[in-house]
Amino acid sequence: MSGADYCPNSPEEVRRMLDAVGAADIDDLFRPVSPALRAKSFNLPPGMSEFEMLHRFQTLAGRNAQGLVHFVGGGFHDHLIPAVVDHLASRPEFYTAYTPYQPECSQGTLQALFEYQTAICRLTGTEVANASLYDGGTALAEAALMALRITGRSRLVVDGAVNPFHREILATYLANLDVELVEIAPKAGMEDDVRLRAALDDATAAVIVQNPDFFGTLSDLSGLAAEAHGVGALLVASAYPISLGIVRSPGSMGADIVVGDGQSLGNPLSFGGPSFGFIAGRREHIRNLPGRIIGETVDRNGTRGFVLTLQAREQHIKRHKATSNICSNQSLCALRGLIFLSALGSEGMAELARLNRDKAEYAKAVLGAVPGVEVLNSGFTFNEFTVCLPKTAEEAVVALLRKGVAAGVPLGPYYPDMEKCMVVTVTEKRTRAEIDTFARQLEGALWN
Amino acid sequence: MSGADYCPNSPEEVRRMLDAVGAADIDDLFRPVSPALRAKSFNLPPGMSEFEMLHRFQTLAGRNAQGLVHFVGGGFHDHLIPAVVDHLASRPEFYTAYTPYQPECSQGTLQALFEYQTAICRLTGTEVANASLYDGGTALAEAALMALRITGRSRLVVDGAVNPFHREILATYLANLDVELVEIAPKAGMEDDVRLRAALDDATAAVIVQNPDFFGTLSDLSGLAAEAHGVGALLVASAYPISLGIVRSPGSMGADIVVGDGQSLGNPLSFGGPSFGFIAGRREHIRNLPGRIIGETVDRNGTRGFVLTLQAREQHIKRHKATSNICSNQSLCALRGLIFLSALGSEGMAELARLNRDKAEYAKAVLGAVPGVEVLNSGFTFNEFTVCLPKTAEEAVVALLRKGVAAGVPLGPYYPDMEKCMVVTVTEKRTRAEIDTFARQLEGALWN
Amino acid sequence: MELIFEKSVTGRRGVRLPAGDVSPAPPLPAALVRDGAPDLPQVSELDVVRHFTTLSRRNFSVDTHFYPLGSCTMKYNAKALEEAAKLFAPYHPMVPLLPHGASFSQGSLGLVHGLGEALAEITGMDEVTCQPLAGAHGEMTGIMLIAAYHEAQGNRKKYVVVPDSSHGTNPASAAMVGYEIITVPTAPYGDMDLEKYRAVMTDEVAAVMMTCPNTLGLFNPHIREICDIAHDHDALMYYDGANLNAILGKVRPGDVGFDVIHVNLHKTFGTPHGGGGPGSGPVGVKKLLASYLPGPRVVKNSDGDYSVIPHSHESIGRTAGFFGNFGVMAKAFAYITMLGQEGLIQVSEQAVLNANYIMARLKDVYDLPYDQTCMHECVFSAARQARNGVHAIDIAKFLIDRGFHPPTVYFPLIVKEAIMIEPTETESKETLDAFIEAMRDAADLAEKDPAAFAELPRTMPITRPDETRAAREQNVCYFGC
Amino acid sequence: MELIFEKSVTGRRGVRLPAGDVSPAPPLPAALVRDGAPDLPQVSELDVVRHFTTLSRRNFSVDTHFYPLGSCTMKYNAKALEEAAKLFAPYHPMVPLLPHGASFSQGSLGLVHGLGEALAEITGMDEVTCQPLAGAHGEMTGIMLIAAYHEAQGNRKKYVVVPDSSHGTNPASAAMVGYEIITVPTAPYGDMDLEKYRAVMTDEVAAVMMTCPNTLGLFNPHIREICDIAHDHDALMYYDGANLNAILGKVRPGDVGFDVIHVNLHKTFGTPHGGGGPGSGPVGVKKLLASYLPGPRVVKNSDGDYSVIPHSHESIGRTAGFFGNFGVMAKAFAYITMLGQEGLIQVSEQAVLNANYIMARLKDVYDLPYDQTCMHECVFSAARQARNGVHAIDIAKFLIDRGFHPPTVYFPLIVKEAIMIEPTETESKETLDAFIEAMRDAADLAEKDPAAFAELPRTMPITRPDETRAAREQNVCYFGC
Repeated sequence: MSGADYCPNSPEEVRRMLDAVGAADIDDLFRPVSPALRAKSFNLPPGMSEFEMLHRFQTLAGRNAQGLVHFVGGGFHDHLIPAVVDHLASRPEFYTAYTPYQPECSQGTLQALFEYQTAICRLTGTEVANASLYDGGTALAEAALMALRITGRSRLVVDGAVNPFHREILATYLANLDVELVEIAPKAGMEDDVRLRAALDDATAAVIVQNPDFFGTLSDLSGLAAEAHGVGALLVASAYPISLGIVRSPGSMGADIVVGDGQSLGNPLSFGGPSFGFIAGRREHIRNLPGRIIGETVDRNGTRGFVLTLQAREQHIKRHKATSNICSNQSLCALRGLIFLSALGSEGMAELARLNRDKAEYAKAVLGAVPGVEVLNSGFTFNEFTVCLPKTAEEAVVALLRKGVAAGVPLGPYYPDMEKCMVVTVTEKRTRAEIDTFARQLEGALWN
Repeated sequence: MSGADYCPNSPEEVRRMLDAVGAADIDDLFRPVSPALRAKSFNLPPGMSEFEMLHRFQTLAGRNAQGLVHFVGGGFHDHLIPAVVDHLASRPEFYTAYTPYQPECSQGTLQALFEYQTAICRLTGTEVANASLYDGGTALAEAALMALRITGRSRLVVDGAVNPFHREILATYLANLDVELVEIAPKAGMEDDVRLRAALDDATAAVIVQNPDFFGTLSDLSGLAAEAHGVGALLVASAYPISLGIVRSPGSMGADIVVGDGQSLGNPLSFGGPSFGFIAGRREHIRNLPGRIIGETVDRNGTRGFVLTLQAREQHIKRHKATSNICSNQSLCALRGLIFLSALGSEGMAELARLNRDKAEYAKAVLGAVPGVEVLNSGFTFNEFTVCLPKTAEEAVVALLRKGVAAGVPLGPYYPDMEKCMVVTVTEKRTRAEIDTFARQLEGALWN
Repeated sequence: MELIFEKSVTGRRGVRLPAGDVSPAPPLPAALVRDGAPDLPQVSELDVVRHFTTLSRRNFSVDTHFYPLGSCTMKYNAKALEEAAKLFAPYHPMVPLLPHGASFSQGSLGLVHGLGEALAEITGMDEVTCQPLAGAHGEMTGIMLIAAYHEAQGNRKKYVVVPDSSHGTNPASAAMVGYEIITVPTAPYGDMDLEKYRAVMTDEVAAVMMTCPNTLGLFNPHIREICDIAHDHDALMYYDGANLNAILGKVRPGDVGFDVIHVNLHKTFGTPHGGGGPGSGPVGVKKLLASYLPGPRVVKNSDGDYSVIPHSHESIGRTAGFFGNFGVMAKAFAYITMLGQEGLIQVSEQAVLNANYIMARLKDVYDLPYDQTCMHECVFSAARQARNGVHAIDIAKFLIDRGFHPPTVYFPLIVKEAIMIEPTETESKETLDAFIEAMRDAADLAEKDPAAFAELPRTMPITRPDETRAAREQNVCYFGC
Repeated sequence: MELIFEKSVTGRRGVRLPAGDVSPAPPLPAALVRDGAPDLPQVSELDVVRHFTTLSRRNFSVDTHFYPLGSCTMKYNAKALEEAAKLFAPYHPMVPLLPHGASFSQGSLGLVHGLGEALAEITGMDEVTCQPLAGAHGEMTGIMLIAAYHEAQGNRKKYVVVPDSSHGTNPASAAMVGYEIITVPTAPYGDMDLEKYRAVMTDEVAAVMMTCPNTLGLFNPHIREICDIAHDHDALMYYDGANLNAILGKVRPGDVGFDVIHVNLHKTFGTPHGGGGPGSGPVGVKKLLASYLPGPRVVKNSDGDYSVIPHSHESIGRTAGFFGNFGVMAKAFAYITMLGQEGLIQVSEQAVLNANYIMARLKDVYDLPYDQTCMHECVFSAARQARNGVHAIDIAKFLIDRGFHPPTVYFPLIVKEAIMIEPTETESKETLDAFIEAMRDAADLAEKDPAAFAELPRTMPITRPDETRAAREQNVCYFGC
């Protein structure tokens, strides 16, 4: 038999509906489409049942390498996900719901997103957050645009130690706009804001940094924030939410806009998406926040309720004058983030962050003890750090991949002078035994 | 840190609750338990997080052979399960609900079980069904007890072609009761009720058969039913629900009580459970049905509602005079059965049954063509049949297991004179390629 | 709400099946073939999804509501347990029963064995079978074991003794095995009357079935004496494990003299109730009963591998198809694995604290027939409210409108207008306080406006149904059956 | 209902983490360390479960309610899609970007490539990128491609032309890329005014963005001419894929002259909306734009394996982190795989039939500004009802109480009191009939008792909220932020 089509009406019902419409047959309904406009081709395979489809998908998934041990980040991280996250986010009342434009029948989504905004503000040390953006990279780009709007300036300084993919997205977003984007070459592995401070001037809308940076180094951003504010510029900081269990929040260091990718908060790797981007900042800038924002209010009986608010900033009202073109965001992923943060709670998040750092420090010591391997970071790190090898990182990574270990992200493609270095990520999922094996295999790859 | 305990109260709250109780500490509450009665040992490992537990369970599950191709039945069958079954039965409002003793807040479960009863009646050709029993074997035993109650007699005739596990359960249930259990040796593979008819007498409460029988053979039970009714005995028939998509229902053949295992209706193999037993029969016997029964009624506003009815038969009211001791049944599994039957619908069930039979007939032909292999069944079969080999079935099964094929259930352990034979099951999940491979491997095992 | 059958439209199709890859078989003969497709709902997949999703929303459940349900231990069912059980979904139970098949099922067999070992340690028993599929099934199995023992010993036994506070399954299960029942009343101090117990105990008693703490939530201080008396008469002691949550890590039935126990995995070990099942009722026994356990049995070999052995010739035989409700067992084993020694002790301690807290906070407004420190549950009486015409069932319906599943009412039978409350350890003080407030409001309303209860509940899909009509009409199958 | 933050109790713990297996690291210096744990909810796992389960029940959703939501294609989201996507949950997107890493990700890369190929065939385009994460993101990407093209050609372009009936994202996306917007009004016959269109078209126009059928559900018979005119000015034609469900297998935008298209996988291809996202907005282009597509690109080698190549030097760069919202893409590919050629044709046919059926059954009671055969949606006006003071929004709220999500109201902007209805193909005649009945009842009530609407809805957790207050107070974060 043919595939599924999820069209419920029986031939008899179709007949009765055609009669009601006054059409002879279905083709009759497509009369407005003249033959000349009809599809020239529609060459797709025949359909199949869900069982056959799933069998095919299992085969497809099976063509990926199974059980790789991940020491790679690059913006996505292999973290634990409590069972409650999947169970609750799988409620069809959440995942098959529409955008909550009709507040009365959408209080579930609306309240959850209000709670999400609150959780993001508290985690990042900010006052207002939106209800999510697409991902960490696009959130960084939106933050840059937001800073341009707020300051009315057109120059942006971006730290070269920001995730290269995110810098690329930023450049793409800005390419057609009248903006000067100044990228400052990083001092890899060092906490050093001198270069960035030096690049600031009173035409600068914002300085854009990442903490921990792409090499894993943590910085105190307060000095940079003060300096930026001194010239009327904003500090935009991209943060890794898991680190915020123990690391001082960007907001408390003076960042004006905080963004990041929420994948680590309860969203699976899923080959790169969906995750969510968060953006948060100062109350005074709320009207310049892109995307949806949920606000608290009351109904006519005085009952607390939540609504999409400040919609006049949005594209469906403001059209080409909107703060952003964003319409669909990543609600369900943000919900997963909220459930994750609620399930772990204050102490859980602190403990999770400590576990990450403990394991990374262990790995740093063990890998650093491999002959010829040098840990680049002079400053403090969270769960990522950079090692430099006696040969190209590419060679080492290829050798270890064949042994089932994704050893790290080689820096050569992004920083041409660093082809012997790679960034290693160590999350709470990595066991001491895995780290030890990794070190042994790295030694083997380097010296055999 | 230690494991999960799911005890929410903080130390501070525990303190306040102890104060309210007037206890100095928790130990105070266990004062009624004198030291002499305290546990002598409680030697369990320390706890762990869900992540560590799941990792351990994955390792454990990994110790089972992966990807065996199943041609074995034995009462459980490897059938497809539509995704909707898992999704809907995973609604916590179903699976974390209690027994629906409070009808107002249990209409979901109650209506679903009423629908389940209806579906079972229609599938089996009966008038009343209960809301489930434990499994197919215990349902058969309960049917026997029910027949004893209805007829007031104490002799049971059971066909030796009934699933041997079910016959064993029956014998266990009857062991301490004053009942004569007569087991009739089967004519394996033949449709032949002469032996059973001959065993009937006017002391017989019931004759108990299975259709298709353990060897796979389908029988027209009408003659046997008429003969049983002629001497005032009942016909108890165990049925395989998937077969009922095309096979004439036991009820329409004259069976008075129809039972079976519902695993094949949307319940995973899960190493043997949970599944559910169904029991259904004539309206006149409703008060002798064991277990819970859902009835339709109205509330005081005339709104239709559903309730547990005829509870006076049950143990929580009638105590030792109850029709059965059953309390918990297999509600959630029965719900899965109902969702399965609803998702497939009339045509889907007919098509599913045809698919099973088509594949089994193909396998019969292909296996029958292997030199030395003989198909035992002279009668019609559904999706199981018996093949006899030139060597013991045990040898063949062992050889094929090592190749990843669970070839069939050897009959030697259950029928000592049939050690060269085995029952082969072919469900809709088996592909033509798998069947061909099986035949090739069987030939190899027999002749190399 | 419409039945799924009422949503059926001729010709509508739901889930599609794979295409066939073999030729159609020749048809069955008329005598064997069904007269047309079975008359099931003809609905779309979306119809199915909407119907059952909507139905589910007409239920209370642990995930949505507090169930202070006496003797039923409706604790939180951790989501990780569901994940644990799913890992074993694809494994066929016949595999280890095939020749040399055990080596293909070492994981599943290891789980069966590991759970049995853990339960033996928890209950103080020597051997465990996980085959029984629910508590009552376990009870029946346990009594069968006792019967087999007595028969092997040549003992002539006729009776099983139960206290009048016992669960109905106790006498019903004993009756299933052919025993007559002797019921012992409860003494004013809340435990089985010791003197009356002594009086009924003869050499014809096969077993005494008890739960301890009993259904009043009271721990019987004479429990060892009761066991000794039974043993003096060659009667065996049966422990109904329904209340085991009260004593985890504190008391082991095996230590105090019990010979057999069944355990409700779906109560004490955190597996969900499923709207009435599946449960799982493993049975633990002392050595003297081990050889009677049903088969197949899973044993651990000296090399650490697991084998399946058929039951011994002395065994009662088989009580269920395979190895028990394995999926439920997997969840319980996951639960025990996560909680570990300390976690399980926490369970009983917090369960008992929660029950005593509720008792302390309600005993001024409801009668408390047995005013003692309780274990995991407490039993009030609505006798005071009944004098105003407000019965336990009315209070139950009041609670529904307040968002609480009612406590167990009218059980145990020995308490008039009984309201039996077991909060479990997984509920927080805040939830208990909200429940206490609702219970106090009910008591208050019973004073001020007793007539108001007749209309309750108001917030549910139906209000009180006509149960008499249901029993009279016996409409148990939608039109057309 | 309380916020999860309001349920917080100091010291309460939820999910537990694994024990550490390495020694604790020395602490971070004060300047880098957080001042105490983050102020998140301190709740138990059961608190979390009850809170979010209860919250979910305060939503409408496709699985519980019909969403006749114009321009949003809220069709049934098959459960099998969820299972399909889960299969890819563990795979890290960096792996194929590592040296020689593609060979470790052949399955995922194959899916990305396969979906792209299928979408190219469905839309009549030559190449597809799945990187854009939502429809608007796809629009922006598409306009960036056009901008890159014009820049490479040395074209000086300044404007993007949109009809006044267009989705708000169209002008917003064009503005993000720095273009100014020219809006063309709709003619009385329901399509973009052809003469006015001609009038605005100059060589400074970079692109024309259209959807066809447009947001009135009308198929523009002049669409090819419109494309030709644009091309005559070196402007490229952008197709907004929001309404693609109407024409699957019937019309391919690529065939009629469009150069770029974005597709909403969460509309046309059956992936769930998630309460507002994640969506996925793949972009298809004709050959002339292929070299500008963002990277990384997945290509199929001659040996059938897949490689990842960085974007070309001409490329616009990168629009998102990795390969797109892969989980959503997996669902869409599963959907296309299940439906196949015939199933997808069924989709558009039945969607159009359902919309015309609703139009036919309601046009006597609601004004129908453009009375023609519609495609997948139809747009009524509540102007007649508004004369009694009953506005489109009032009818929307009436429908909520009847168990229907309201249609889209007040859009398109060109219809006064617009009520825009898109039933989709997955809804049955019975559901449509029930909705039609509710719509007719609303019209009836608007005649008989217009004042009654002010009180609606009554059956929801809240009635109409004070949106002005929300915008004024800007309370967007619970106390303490």
